[in-house]
Amino acid sequence: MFEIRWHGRGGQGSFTGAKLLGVAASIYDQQYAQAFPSFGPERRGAPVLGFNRIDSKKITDRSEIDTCDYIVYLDDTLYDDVVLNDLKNNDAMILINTQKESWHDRIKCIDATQIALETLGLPIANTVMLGFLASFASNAVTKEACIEAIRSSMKPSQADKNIKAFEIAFDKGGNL
Amino acid sequence: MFEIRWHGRGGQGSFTGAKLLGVAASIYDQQYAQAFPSFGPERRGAPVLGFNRIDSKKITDRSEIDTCDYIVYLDDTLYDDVVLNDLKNNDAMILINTQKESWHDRIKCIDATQIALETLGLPIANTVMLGFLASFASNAVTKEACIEAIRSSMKPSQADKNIKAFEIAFDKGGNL
Amino acid sequence: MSRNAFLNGNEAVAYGVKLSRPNVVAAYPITPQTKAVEKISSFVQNGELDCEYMHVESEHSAMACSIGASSVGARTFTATSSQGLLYMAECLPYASGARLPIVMMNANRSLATPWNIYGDQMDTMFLLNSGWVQIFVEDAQEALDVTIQSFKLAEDVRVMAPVMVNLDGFVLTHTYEKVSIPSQEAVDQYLPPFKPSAHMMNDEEPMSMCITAGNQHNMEFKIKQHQELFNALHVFEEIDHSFNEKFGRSYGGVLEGYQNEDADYLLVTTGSVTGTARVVVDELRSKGVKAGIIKLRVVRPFPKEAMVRSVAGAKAIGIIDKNISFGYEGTIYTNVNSALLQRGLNLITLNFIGGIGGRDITKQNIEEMFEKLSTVSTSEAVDAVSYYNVRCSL
Amino acid sequence: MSRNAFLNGNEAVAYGVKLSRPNVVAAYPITPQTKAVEKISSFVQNGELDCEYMHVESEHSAMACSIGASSVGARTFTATSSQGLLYMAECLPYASGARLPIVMMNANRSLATPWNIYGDQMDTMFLLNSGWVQIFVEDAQEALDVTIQSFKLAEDVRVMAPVMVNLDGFVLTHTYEKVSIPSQEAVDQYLPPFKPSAHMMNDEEPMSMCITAGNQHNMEFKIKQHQELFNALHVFEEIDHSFNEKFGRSYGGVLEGYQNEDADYLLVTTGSVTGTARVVVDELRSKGVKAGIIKLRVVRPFPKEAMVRSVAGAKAIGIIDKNISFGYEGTIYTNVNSALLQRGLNLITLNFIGGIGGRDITKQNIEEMFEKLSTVSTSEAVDAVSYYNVRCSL
Amino acid sequence: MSQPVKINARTITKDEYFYGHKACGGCGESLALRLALKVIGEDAYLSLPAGCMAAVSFIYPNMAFKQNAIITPFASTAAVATGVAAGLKALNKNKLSVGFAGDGGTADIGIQALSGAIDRGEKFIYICTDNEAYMNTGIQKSGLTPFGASTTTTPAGKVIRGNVKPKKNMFEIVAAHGIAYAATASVGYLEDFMMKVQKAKEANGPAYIHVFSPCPTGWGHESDKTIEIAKEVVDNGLWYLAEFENGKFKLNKTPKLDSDVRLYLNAQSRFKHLTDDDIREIEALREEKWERLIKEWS
Amino acid sequence: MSQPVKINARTITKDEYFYGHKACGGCGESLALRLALKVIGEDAYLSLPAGCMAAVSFIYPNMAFKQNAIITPFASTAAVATGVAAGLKALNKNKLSVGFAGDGGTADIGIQALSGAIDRGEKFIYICTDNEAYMNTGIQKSGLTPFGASTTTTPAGKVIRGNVKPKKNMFEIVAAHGIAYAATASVGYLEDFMMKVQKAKEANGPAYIHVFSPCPTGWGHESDKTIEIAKEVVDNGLWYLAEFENGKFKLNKTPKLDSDVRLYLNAQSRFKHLTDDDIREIEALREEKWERLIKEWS
Amino acid sequence: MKDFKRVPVPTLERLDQYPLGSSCKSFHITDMNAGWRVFKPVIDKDKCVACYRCYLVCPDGAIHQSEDGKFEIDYDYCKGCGICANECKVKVIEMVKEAK
Amino acid sequence: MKDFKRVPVPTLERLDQYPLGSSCKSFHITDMNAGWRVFKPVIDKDKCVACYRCYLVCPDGAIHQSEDGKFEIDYDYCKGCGICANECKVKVIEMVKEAK
Ligand SMILES: Cc1ncc(C[n+]2csc(CCOP(=O)(O)OP(=O)(O)O)c2C)c(N)n1
Ligand SMILES: Cc1ncc(C[n+]2csc(CCOP(=O)(O)OP(=O)(O)O)c2C)c(N)n1
Ligand code: SF4
Ligand code: SF4
Ligand code: SF4
Ligand code: SF4
Ligand code: SF4
Ligand code: SF4
Ligand SMILES: [Mg+2]
Ligand SMILES: [Mg+2]
Repeated sequence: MFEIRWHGRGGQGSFTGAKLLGVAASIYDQQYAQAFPSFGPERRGAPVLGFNRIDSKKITDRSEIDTCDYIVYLDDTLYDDVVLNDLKNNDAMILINTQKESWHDRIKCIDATQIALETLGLPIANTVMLGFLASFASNAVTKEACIEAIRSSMKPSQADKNIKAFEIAFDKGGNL
Repeated sequence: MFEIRWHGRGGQGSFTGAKLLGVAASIYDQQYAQAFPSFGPERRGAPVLGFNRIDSKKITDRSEIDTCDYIVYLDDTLYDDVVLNDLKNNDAMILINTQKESWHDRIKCIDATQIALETLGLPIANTVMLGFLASFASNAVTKEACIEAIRSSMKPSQADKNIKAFEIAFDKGGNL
Repeated sequence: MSRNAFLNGNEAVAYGVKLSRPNVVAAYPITPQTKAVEKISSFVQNGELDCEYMHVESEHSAMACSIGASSVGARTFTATSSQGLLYMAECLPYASGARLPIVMMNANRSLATPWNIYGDQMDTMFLLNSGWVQIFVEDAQEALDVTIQSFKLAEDVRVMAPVMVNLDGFVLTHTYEKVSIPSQEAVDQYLPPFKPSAHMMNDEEPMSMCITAGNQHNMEFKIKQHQELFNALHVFEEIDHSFNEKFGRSYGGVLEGYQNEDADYLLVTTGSVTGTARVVVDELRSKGVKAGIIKLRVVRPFPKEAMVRSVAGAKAIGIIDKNISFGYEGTIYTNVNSALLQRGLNLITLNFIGGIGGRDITKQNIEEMFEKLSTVSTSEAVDAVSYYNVRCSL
Repeated sequence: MSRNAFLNGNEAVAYGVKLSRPNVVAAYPITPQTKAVEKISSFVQNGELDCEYMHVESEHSAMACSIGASSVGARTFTATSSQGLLYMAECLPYASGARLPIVMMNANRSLATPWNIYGDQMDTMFLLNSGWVQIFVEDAQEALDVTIQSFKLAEDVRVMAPVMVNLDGFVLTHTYEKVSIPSQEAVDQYLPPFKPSAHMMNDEEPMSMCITAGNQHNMEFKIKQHQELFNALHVFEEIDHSFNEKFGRSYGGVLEGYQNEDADYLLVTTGSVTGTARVVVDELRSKGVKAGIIKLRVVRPFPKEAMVRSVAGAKAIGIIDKNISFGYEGTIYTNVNSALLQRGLNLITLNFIGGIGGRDITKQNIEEMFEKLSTVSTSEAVDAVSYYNVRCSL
Repeated sequence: MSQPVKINARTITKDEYFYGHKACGGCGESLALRLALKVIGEDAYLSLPAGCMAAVSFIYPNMAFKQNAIITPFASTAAVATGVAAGLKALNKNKLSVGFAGDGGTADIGIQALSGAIDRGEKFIYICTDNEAYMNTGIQKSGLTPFGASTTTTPAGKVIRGNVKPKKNMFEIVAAHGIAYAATASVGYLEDFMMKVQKAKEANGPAYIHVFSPCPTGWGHESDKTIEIAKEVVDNGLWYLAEFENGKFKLNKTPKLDSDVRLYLNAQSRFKHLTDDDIREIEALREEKWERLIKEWS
Repeated sequence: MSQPVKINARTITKDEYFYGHKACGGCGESLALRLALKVIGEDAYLSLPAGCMAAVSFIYPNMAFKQNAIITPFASTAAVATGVAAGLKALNKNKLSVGFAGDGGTADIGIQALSGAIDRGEKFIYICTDNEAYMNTGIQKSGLTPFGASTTTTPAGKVIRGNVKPKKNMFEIVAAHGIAYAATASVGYLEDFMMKVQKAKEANGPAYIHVFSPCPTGWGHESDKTIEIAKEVVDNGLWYLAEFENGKFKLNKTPKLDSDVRLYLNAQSRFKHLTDDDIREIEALREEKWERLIKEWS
Repeated sequence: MKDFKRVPVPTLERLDQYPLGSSCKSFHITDMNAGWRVFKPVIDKDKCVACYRCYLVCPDGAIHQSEDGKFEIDYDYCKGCGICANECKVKVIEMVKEAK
Repeated sequence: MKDFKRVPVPTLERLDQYPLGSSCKSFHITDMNAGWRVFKPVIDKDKCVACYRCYLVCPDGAIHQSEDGKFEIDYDYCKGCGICANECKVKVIEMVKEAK
């Protein structure tokens, strides 16, 4: 079972990232997945969370996710070093959208906003971060499934651009 | 325990009669009494019932009253011979406001409307029937208590007339 | 000095309210509660009671106005019944969560559909989870006394919870009997003006009320409310004592046992049917049958310990329910059974459902119940739930 | 042909509704139900579902409109949650007394005050006396399937009662998972259009509905409703079978036992917590602990016989309540205890209260519950009610 | 709109659709219902909330309506009626849904459902039978109880003498919703009332009629004076006959504003405590109202 | 009424009474609240129903109001507010009770309590912050959602494209109650709004203000355009500034009725699906409305 | 013309004889209201001018026109309110005291 | 002028430390909103003409006039909506991208 947490800000599409991952794993990889948001009274701009569980067996666990295999940040201003404690094991890692270089061996960095701006023309980095994640989490989800998930969730013109963004990030991750 | 039923028509004041009797027995005779109406969706003009229980001991029974010591009719058009079956014992009796003569040994008749018109100027016969009842039911309530009850429940001018009406009927009953 | 008057249950409550000097009354008319609010408004229009009487446009607003008034520390009363009680349902846990000491009279009446204005207890039983203290009274005197006591109970710092006083529709609300009305001075001594609690809105330290508590905090708020509601049990016992000292009337606290000490067969009753059952128990006792009654006065908080203690010696208990939880059984039956199971009491309990939609429960019915209890104690092959005074074959 | 989709519980219900082809949908938005009605309205605005969608101004009207629509024989759906459910409370026994086969989704959510939008089951438990069939589902697939089944159940001539489908707020309503969506053809075969019942208003023989039945008749109407509601138990079992035959999914009827056959320690669960408990039971079983689950699917009518049968062999049972009846205990606990007492089952039962106001119930919590059950079976000195995942000392 | 047939006692159906009910003798509401139903016809589906008319007409096993009819929750006349309409529409039945409610059920507890139903814009008719108090429960003040009237919750007491609030203006509130058709009426002018019901039937959307309906029991007048009183109140201008159509108001009848309101008030015991000052206030309110009405609506 | 002080940014108190709330950046409602409270003052008792403003301001343990404040049941703003007023009065406290509710909480589920409260006639202020949908629950259609707008329950679908119903006329509905003071306002004209709040404060009975309050999240406009949009909607006549005082209506501002409504509509994604026909319909509705307003109110 | 027949009170000996739900056939009239009257209206048919007024104004619909054009009262349902008598312009309806 | 002090989050170790009822002191501000911003407004104080406009229009009340008459932003509570910058007639407020 893989457990993943997404950090973003209301309006940034982090939960869409989690949903795409869920679609990829469950519908196109024929596995099982959950995707669920955190939800609070704070409004657009406030920090929000999204979660995934992925497994080859049916998932019935409905409790909250504490420790994770992957933690994804769509916005580096949200990051705080204490989350390193939330990682499950030695393979687990944190993926951050930032212009900075990694400052910890469990942290992988990518300037996803830049990639998004270049490929989509918008600073919406969720598909980029999905690509980056997929490059590491190959046991959890396949690249192909992610691409199918993106394709099935958007208008074709949008999908093409997002798949491109996804692939750039996927390759970046593979080369780290 | 005395159990009494009043028959009238919505608007004729039969339940006021029952209340006066209750006040008399419980407040002025220092006994215990209940007075309760029947209540239905039918409107003014429709037949209604009122009930009394009177006892020297505290009354806790809350069930309906089936058989009675006295049954009082404020309007003879409501009377039907089957109610003879609702009388408790040989002392029990039915008191009817009517111009007719009694047609049964358990039935006592009085032209209460006539008395009311003469004394009150109105065809409201409840205090008359109370007087008639009190003349028979001396074990249940005293004449004095009834008079006090009437006095305490009305404006003095009204009370005087009603007491007069009461007394005429009380005397009529005593002379039967 | 107290004085006697011939009052029905509605009027008795109205006198209890008047003597308690509420600051605000907000109520909406509904049969069979109307005479209570009519009497109160006549007190107000006659200048005998100095309070804000709000002619609201619905029961939801009756309770919402009560919440508003109580939240600034005003002593607040309202009254309703049946459809009205359910129409304000949303506001009931609202008020109890806010710990507002509102007192409400409920005239127990059947729920539509079919429509019916007569008394049964389905309305109140619908609301057992509302966080309100729920008290049932047996006669007009108890209605008056408990109304006064309810303000004291609701406003006690250990309780600080809304209280519902339940009167059986018609059988209590419309039946006149002799009632002793205490003097205003005595009640003023017994129930001084309410000193608003610090959690209410006030000028000195402004408060935010009926706030949000997310999943980080909510559970603790609710457990606190739950645990403190239990205080109503012993505070009500205290109040029963202090009221008795002052006014010379005691009702036995959260429940009253009648001939229960040595009873083999016990009936658990709520409200007015208790009185009828007393008559039957007296008769049975005179015939040597060891029958008794547990009159359950407080249904929430549920007096589990007192109940278990009072019935422990019996051979069989019958629970009279003037309600049905559709698709299960009478609600008080369920509640009592749970208490017994938890204490490992191996008692036989039977559910006697009657009085639905105003159907009479006769003395003969109650005799039959005791009869059934005495047979079941030797045979187990009976149906747990039975109905009384049904007019057709089932 | 069915197809897989990644849906949350709200959307799953919306698909279930669409496939059931209701004639009228009347609903009012409230978190966490909104996505269900939004999805349904998008089906309507896109022409994918041909029905009258009523934008009502409140939940009381949502249910009143549903009553109106259903009373002329229209297949009718509505959805609500929490405050909304209580705001329509008056209309619930109204509809059930009228025997209207309305289907309603309820997103289980905490009740104010304090306000809280997260899931617990206090809202539904408030309404156990409403005469509605109350079903809890565990995941999005079950939510979709039970929505379709609910129309079949509600409209069955033996039942003819409104049905409430309960989904834990957020945990089910907002969690996406893989769901198989049946084809419209298959559902059309399984659930043909509703043939209005003769007791509804119609052109051939005009009817008067929601009438008055005085104290002469009312009790019999209510007993009839009560007795016939019990039919929902076996009809739901039938439906579970026929659905399984058609769609290949069964959920076990009124309750599902999981590892319960030989279990020493059983947990009674409702809704989503069942899934988490399954994980724990699997673990415990792998360690040799005989743990099991009774997933209570239908809470009204209460499956007394099935419950008693399923737990009879256990040493101790724990009942998880995501609700508190303030001043007593968890409501399901009360209900289960009553069943056990009536059957003379001398079992130890404990009440595990958790998940209030959206508080997580963790796997460790559930382990602790089983742990507690295994100790209590040898010792009686425990408190019957305990709370899980509380963030302060009590 | 089709060419209007003159509607009167001779042209309406001879069939009765409301019979054997248990209303008080001389009940104005029951007369309004009886005649409205004759205009509306046998096919309509009726919704009535709790209130006198429902209470006296659905007493199992004695059903007084010929049409399909349903009692609604007290707050829900318009919601149930539009639910019925939606159901009928969805089932492709071209029938009319009609709600009848009292003043309390309309102006107080039912106003939200009514407002929502009008706002949804689907066709139905709503008729408010206004007897100026909660009669079914025993004459309590409603939002439509007029200034001065004594009711059981606004008795003529020692410090407050009767109801101190004026009547809520339901007709204009409804009109402000931009309703397709609205009208006021009185059982004192029955042909006018029936004509308005006919217009409501033909309206292209929600329609509302507010009909003044004396209640001998609640108002304390002789049961044979119902019509007289309902006519007098229009003639003296304490009530008015008006319509709202195509977004415009229209007055149907000009009263005698100098007439003595005592003729009306003294016939009813609910006004018997009024002082000369109170009566002057009532006359002042009348004057104020008509000044505005005449200016704005004629 | 006392001599009105000119109310503007310089004369209002510098104290903040609404701070640290969790509304979206650029939220029009929160601006309306903030400024209204500065006029109303520190002493008032506030009642807010469920809705964005309550949701973002009472999140334990973070309380954003300085005043006494209570969240009310969603349907109950005016009932709780008048209950508060009655309680304060009974306790001899001379304080002001003020209700704030959204469009949904006012025109839909709260209209009954509001109607009842106005009818009771006791002094309190009610401010409706109108963002034209149920925002707190995620942008569902309310009775005040304008024609054409796409919401989550009236999405721009294939057969029904957005909301097909016009906006309910709350201002006139409230005025028809004969309220002491009512006004419309917009956060595009803040001084006007504050002046009206001051008038409401001085009114001799219930007062109602309906303030147009853009919602960047729900309307899909940039968060910095809130005021611009709220000004444009007044300037182009799709919304209006008016008052109802002493029983009379008064227009405060005449719009440019020939202006292009696209400037307003195109700034918001909720209107992006509108066709030219839709826009013509919106313009036609504007024309129709103003014809009446100018005729009747000026 | 009253197109209904009074029907007998239903037999209710078993639960299944009770209605399903809270429903009943419409116009299911089992009852009379005759007993409500204290006075009863009597039309002097000879003087009646058949103006329809009494028929129109009766809240109980208890007056109908018979074959011969004259107006008749259904005393099973007339409550004796007196409106017809009061409204008859030619004053040919008299209210007479009921007697048993 | 903001006359409040941010208060610490209350200690909640025992049930009796929780509020009675669903109440809390008003203006009990425990939180900041700084983290919500993506852009932050920066006032060029030298060019500011102290017109009060930005202060008036800020939905968060995050702008106040300081002693020297100039306008200042409380960045603990500014959400970066940009209204102030958009409404400043002399355009002296600039929105600058936040950086961690
Ligand atoms: C929710 C609810 N509250 C109160 C009642 C009680 N009730 C029934 S009818 C009625 C009065 C009806 O008054 P109105 O609408 O004016 O009709 P009328 O009886 O005068 O014809 C009341 C208060 C109820 N049935 N339901
Ligand atoms: C009885 C009830 N029904 C539904 C809700 C859910 N609800 C809470 S706020 C809200 C929408 C509020 O909309 P509006 O009044 O316009 O205020 P806004 O959020 O737009 O400021 C809804 C539907 C509720 N809290 N209570
Ligand atoms: S009380 Fe009035 S409205 Fe009700 S039935 Fe009698 S006369 Fe008609
Ligand atoms: S959603 Fe709209 S109304 Fe709600 S806080 Fe955000 S901007 Fe304000
Ligand atoms: S007396 Fe009344 S009920 Fe009888 S016929 Fe005349 S109008 Fe009708
Ligand atoms: S009102 Fe008189 S004249 Fe006219 S039909 Fe009736 S009885 Fe004849
Ligand atoms: S950016 Fe927005 S929140 Fe920040 S100071 Fe400017 S107006 Fe206020
Ligand atoms: S709006 Fe601009 S000029 Fe005016 S005070 Fe603010 S920064 Fe200064
Ligand atoms: Mg009325
Ligand atoms: Mg809104």
